[in-house]
Amino acid sequence: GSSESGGSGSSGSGGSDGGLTMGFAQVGAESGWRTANTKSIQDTAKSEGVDLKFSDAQQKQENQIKAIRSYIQQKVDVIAFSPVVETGWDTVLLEAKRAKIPVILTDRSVDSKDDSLYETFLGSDFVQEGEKAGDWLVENADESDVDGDGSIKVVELEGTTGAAPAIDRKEGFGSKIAADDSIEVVASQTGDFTRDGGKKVMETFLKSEKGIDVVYAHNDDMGLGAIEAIKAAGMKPGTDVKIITVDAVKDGMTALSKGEINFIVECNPLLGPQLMDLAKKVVDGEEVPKRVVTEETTFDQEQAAEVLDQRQY
Amino acid sequence: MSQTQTPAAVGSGTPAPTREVAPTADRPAAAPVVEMQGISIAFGGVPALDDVALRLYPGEVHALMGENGAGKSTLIKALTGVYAVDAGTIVVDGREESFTSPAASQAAGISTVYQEVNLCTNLTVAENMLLGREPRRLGGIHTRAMNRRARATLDRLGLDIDPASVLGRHPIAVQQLVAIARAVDVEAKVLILDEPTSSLDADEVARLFTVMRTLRDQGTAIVFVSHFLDQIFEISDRLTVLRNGRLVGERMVAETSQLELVKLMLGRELATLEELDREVAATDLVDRSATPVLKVLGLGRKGSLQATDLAVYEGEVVGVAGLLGSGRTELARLLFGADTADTGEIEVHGKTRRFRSPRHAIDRRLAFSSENRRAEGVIEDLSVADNMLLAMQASRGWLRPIPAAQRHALVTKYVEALDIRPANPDATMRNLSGGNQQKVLLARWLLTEPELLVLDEPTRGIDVGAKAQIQQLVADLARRGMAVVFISAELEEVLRLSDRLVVMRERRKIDERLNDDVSVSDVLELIAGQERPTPEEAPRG
Amino acid sequence: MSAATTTTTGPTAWERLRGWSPPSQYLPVIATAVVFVSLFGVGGVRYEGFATPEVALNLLVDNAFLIVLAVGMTFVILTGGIDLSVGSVVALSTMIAARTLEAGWAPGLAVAAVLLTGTVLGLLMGLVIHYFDIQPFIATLAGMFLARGLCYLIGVESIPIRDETFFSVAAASVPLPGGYSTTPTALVALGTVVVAAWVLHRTRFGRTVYAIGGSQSSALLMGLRVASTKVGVYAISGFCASLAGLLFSLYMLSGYSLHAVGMELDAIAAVVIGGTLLTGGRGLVLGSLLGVLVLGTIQTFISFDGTLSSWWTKITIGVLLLLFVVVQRLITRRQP
Amino acid sequence: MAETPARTADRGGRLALLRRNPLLWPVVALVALLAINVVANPGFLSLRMQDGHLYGNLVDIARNGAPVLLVALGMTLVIATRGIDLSVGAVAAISGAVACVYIAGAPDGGSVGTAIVACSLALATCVALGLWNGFLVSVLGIQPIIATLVLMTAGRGLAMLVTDGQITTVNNSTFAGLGVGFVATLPIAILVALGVFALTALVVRRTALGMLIEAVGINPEASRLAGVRARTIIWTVYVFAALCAGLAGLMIAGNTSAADANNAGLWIELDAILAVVIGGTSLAGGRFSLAGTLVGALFIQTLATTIPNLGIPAQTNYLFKAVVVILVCLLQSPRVRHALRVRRRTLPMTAKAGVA
Ligand SMILES: Nc1ncnc2c1ncn2[C@@H]1O[C@H](COP(=O)(O)OP(=O)(O)OP(=O)(O)O)[C@@H](O)[C@H]1O
Ligand SMILES: Nc1ncnc2c1ncn2[C@@H]1O[C@H](COP(=O)(O)OP(=O)(O)OP(=O)(O)O)[C@@H](O)[C@H]1O
Ligand SMILES: [Mg+2]
Ligand SMILES: [Mg+2]
Repeated sequence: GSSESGGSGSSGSGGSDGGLTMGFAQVGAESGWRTANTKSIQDTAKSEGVDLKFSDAQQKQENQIKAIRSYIQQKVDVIAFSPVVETGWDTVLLEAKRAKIPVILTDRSVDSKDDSLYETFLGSDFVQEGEKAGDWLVENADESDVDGDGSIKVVELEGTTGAAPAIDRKEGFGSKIAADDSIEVVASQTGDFTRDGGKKVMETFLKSEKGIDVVYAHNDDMGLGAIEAIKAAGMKPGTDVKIITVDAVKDGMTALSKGEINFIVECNPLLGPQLMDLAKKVVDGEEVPKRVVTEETTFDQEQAAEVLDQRQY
Repeated sequence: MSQTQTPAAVGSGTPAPTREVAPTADRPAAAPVVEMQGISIAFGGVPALDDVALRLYPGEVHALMGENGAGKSTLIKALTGVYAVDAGTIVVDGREESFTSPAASQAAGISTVYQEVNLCTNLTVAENMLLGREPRRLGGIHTRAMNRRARATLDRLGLDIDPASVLGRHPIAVQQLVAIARAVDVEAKVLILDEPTSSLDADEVARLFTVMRTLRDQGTAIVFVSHFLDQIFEISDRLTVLRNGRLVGERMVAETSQLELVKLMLGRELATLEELDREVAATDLVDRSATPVLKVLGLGRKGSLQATDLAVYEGEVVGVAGLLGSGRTELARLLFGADTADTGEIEVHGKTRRFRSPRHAIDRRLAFSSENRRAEGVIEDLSVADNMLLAMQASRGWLRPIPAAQRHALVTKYVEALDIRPANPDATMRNLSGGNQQKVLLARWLLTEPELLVLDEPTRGIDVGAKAQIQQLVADLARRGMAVVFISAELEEVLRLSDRLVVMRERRKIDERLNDDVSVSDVLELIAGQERPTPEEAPRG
Repeated sequence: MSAATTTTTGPTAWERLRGWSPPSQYLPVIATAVVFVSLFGVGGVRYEGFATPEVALNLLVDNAFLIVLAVGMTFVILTGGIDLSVGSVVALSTMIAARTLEAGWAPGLAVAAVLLTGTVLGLLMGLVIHYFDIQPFIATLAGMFLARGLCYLIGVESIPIRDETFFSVAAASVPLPGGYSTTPTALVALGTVVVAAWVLHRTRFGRTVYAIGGSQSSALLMGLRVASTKVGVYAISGFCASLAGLLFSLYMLSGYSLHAVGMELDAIAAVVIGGTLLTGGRGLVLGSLLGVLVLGTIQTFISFDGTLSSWWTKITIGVLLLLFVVVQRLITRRQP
Repeated sequence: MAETPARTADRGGRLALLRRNPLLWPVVALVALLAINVVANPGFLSLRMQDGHLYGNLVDIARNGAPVLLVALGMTLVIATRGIDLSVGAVAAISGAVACVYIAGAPDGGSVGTAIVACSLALATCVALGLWNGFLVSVLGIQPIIATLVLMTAGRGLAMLVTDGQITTVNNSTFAGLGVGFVATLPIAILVALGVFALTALVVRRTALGMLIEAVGINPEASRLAGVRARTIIWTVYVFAALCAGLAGLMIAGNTSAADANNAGLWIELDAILAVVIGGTSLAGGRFSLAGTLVGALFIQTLATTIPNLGIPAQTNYLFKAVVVILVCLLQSPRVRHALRVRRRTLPMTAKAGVA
């Protein structure tokens, strides 16, 4: 039910040089992934002649709401944002709808009963990412049992407590490994998506759990932290302990190609081109699918070595 | 005046025999309104009060006497619930009380002005006077009524202060008067004034006494603490003397001589005082043809001091007299670089200097002891030794700490020389009585071996014995060649000590003369002659 | 002739105006107001549609919770204390509101539960601070951890608020003359400011707050009710934090344990920008209101500009905060 | 094991002295925390040697606590002058960012020389930042919380500006050594932190600096009038705090061989302030205790280690922290101590009364 809202009514202050004005409310700049995402959007906007109003919410939902309300007042043509959390967007999206400004969600979705509040959601499928990680582990179960005791003990480094990617990646991963009785998550704790957090949590895991076979980290940064902890404990990451992560940022890919990580599920931050494309369609009143999943792949160690040079972020 | 009771035995530690009669003949038999018995308080094991008694009768002014640190303020705080007593009973109006807070004692009709002015400088004068009992209207404070009431009380004390002005903008003396006004404003059974006159001038003291007399005649019991013996004898009916935290005696004022009282307080003959009386300022010894230690030309600062000239010579004591707010403090601060001057020049030993901060002045061997001991003098949480050595250490620089042995020697020397009590260099400065704090501060400056010492009210709030010691010290220092600028509200003291006299009024110097037999009334005439600015009053060279 | 009369009357009026100087305690607030207005003016010149009543009204709407928070913080800071727990209490309030509403409580009951929790938390901190002589910074830091911990106990995921009443209040708009409109939350915030100003200036409690800030020992010796007042301001701050939490719930329509992280710093900054001294005893709630509006204007500024990289946002806020504090400091420096 | 009465009496006196020692409760709390850990995990205190390196929980606590200790050292002196420095976390981030960006851009990114230049550059930047804070506080007279709030806000932005928003990874073993390296069986981080601690203690207590700092903290105006260079001293402590924070930032960056502008040293200022307060230094300024800060920092880190070690769910760690912090502070509160002492003193007091 998105057909009418993108009509010509909203393009009043539209592009002077043919381009359109987009308000984008970013979550923040909390990780390498996020900055790559920001850069992609800004660069694409520039090259496509889109007048981009960008704001950084510093991980605070209220800042995002303020920014969106300000975009509504500025009468931009389209609003895009990556919600900090899933809930609590109904009123502000309703305001946007009343002002006839179409909204595109990127990267993360909102939890609203009324899906007419936004035009489309462009982003990765976090559950699927978790599933890909789980699938790989189930497939490679035999090699992953590094201590050969027949059971595969997994420790999980979770993302920020309550964040959608953390919840979904855990869920997806859990659903897949349930298929194999020998795989068991023996400990799981939040590392806040940071290297330091990953390292500290891994240090305690290494002390409190015996015979860890696999680390599953919700992002590369925590995985890289875990590598440091494993090295500090005198073990060899990727060999003595298998490591699976999500994201595929450059540092992660480098570690993967060096054999310190075993498998990475990609989560593509370069949403700029797809976003601008969608935005133009939406403003022109074209029909767009309600859900656009980012094209993403997975990497094992050989694949990483091949693509490493082309990785920009 | 016929008296009905016998004075307590001199020197004995026992309190006077109990009696049921009020002190003055024209107000017969009445029960005491306050009766404290066997009061003991110790701070960290050190007794400050030991078995002390105090009785107050309605309609008397009762002086509480004693040297610095004798325990006067502590006794008062025990009565008003600031300190809990370790032993003893307090009976107010026939009921035994144990106040747990000043609020409780206030509710019981005891109104107090504590020694250190305890008001809120961020609030207005009227608010300070009426905090906690503001007039209200429609459930809210009625500001206009509050200002009116404050104005009325201030008028009673003869004070011309805007009740709506912020207290902090007034000098400390005005603040003290406001504190008194606050205490007087309530119709209290007992009014306690702990050194209320220490920063007041004669005029203000007179007005305060008028109010005290009125209140006394209305039946209020008044406790009065002061180190000015004249004031004690002028206003009080009866007195209680403390020494070293013990009760020495309870006397009728009319039956006690000054000398006797001093003996009671000190527990010894007052040799020093008498000696000092013989001390005549050695005016002739000062060589005024030499280069002055310090010379200022046209020193001034907008809003606080008009351009002033002054020269101080080696071995000379220059006394500065003037009314409250006449600019004496401002002059001292400008001399020392505590404030920066807008105009004028400073020469030290004939060389032009600029003092942009006190440190520059200290480098040129100047020293300045501020009148505001608490805010600008003591470092409360540091030890006596650290406080004493602070200026010396600061001028040596942090990299050269004073060696422990030297430290010890210096501190011991000054603790002894100035008779600082407790004689413990490690005692925390906060716990010293006001007078002893002042002595530590003096020691701080003497340790820097200054050539010019600027003393702003160095004897404020100090007992007779200590005051004599300090005066003696100033005289000695001058004799040994130190130049001293001596500021005091007490004219006699200024006249006694100074070789030369500077008189200030309305923030400028109005007179300067050699002190050869200048009398108090001469000076009073000079500083009080505001009403008739006739030509003959113009400043003279 | 007429020219002569104008010249004689003119200067006197001008002179009176020039000679008039506001009471010193209002100077910082006036400075804040001046900066606020000039910020707004600069925005109006630079960006189209900036200096409009809508944007100004929006400032109130977008910052209603922060205004209430800053009001509570003003009480605490006026006594010379500080309350670091308010951000966490806001988060806790959203969690309690969301969870109780989810569990089917009546909205009134949920509101009461939120306000009670906040006030009691504040009260507890006040008691600890006063009776155990623990420094406010530390006691409220512990309070901050405690409230955050309670949030996690309630739930780690964000909980949507779908209650009809909340929803309709959140979406409601109050018409104003001239065709403008605002929200109930903004009115609640303004109401809080008015009530707080009245309490601070027209009640004994309020004057005691100032007295304690001026000198606690003096207030004690003057026989004022220091204990109850000191505990009271933390209870008030707790109450305001939970009220702000409710406004925040209405703004976000969700409860989340990571809401309002660091919001206490925003509140403190607003209070200080409003001219209240952190050492206590001086300041006005009106200043805090203006302080919040200044912070809000800065944000609006940045989103109207819309070209700043994410790090420039932080730097800009820092620089503006700095400019602000320095300018205000210079304006008020001449005062004693 | 019979003891002579004299010796027992002597011991009693020493006990009383101990009881009055301000370090008593922090140390007791630290020991208690360690004891709890031992109960939960009997091997907690064990140390082992591997490849000439010392490993074990205690070593980890000290190593992970090193940045907090460093920051807290600087914070102690700032707090002693009545100030507070909220910007240390941001300064740590900037320091790490500057070092990592320099190393990443250097032609020979792995060499010792590069690491040294990078660290010097980072520390020089921190000195500049400290000068800035000190300028705001001591010259412009802006309240410390606000003055440092400016850099706290802008600092992370600056760090991101330096790293261009990326997490900058480096590959330099010398640099990483600051965080993870070992010298003479002990982690370098511990040695550096203890070294700074010892040096600070020496400079502060063997010269007059400590006393002057306290004087300025207790009564700035009186100190100024006594000729103390109050402004210079205040300025210096902010520079020192920034320098310590910078060193901590280098450690944090070395620990993961990466500069994370957003998360490095996040909320470390709060931990540092807690450490200072637990160590018995009053936030009101004045007297300070560096040894207390050391104990406080170790306590904070042990607490952080204890929570996962006890298997307490991560959700409740804030609650745990709140309760422990309040408990420790209560034990230290003069009021509570007084109450405890009064109860103990009742007996001798009545005895004295009986004699009198
Ligand atoms: N809070 C305190 N802690 C420890 N010792 C104290 C405290 N207050 C007072 N003392 C000590 O108790 C003694 C009595 O002090 P008090 O202030 O009562 O003297 P005073 O007679 O009022 O002297 P002054 O004339 O100088 O004001 C002094 O030795 C002082 O050092
Ligand atoms: N009655 C008053 N009302 C308001 N301000 C006053 C009053 N008297 C003095 N002042 C202020 O006092 C300052 C000058 O007084 P200063 O302290 O130099 O006088 P002083 O002669 O040293 O008096 P003191 O006896 O207090 O030492 C001026 O700045 C003036 O504003
Ligand atoms: Mg006294
Ligand atoms: Mg004076």
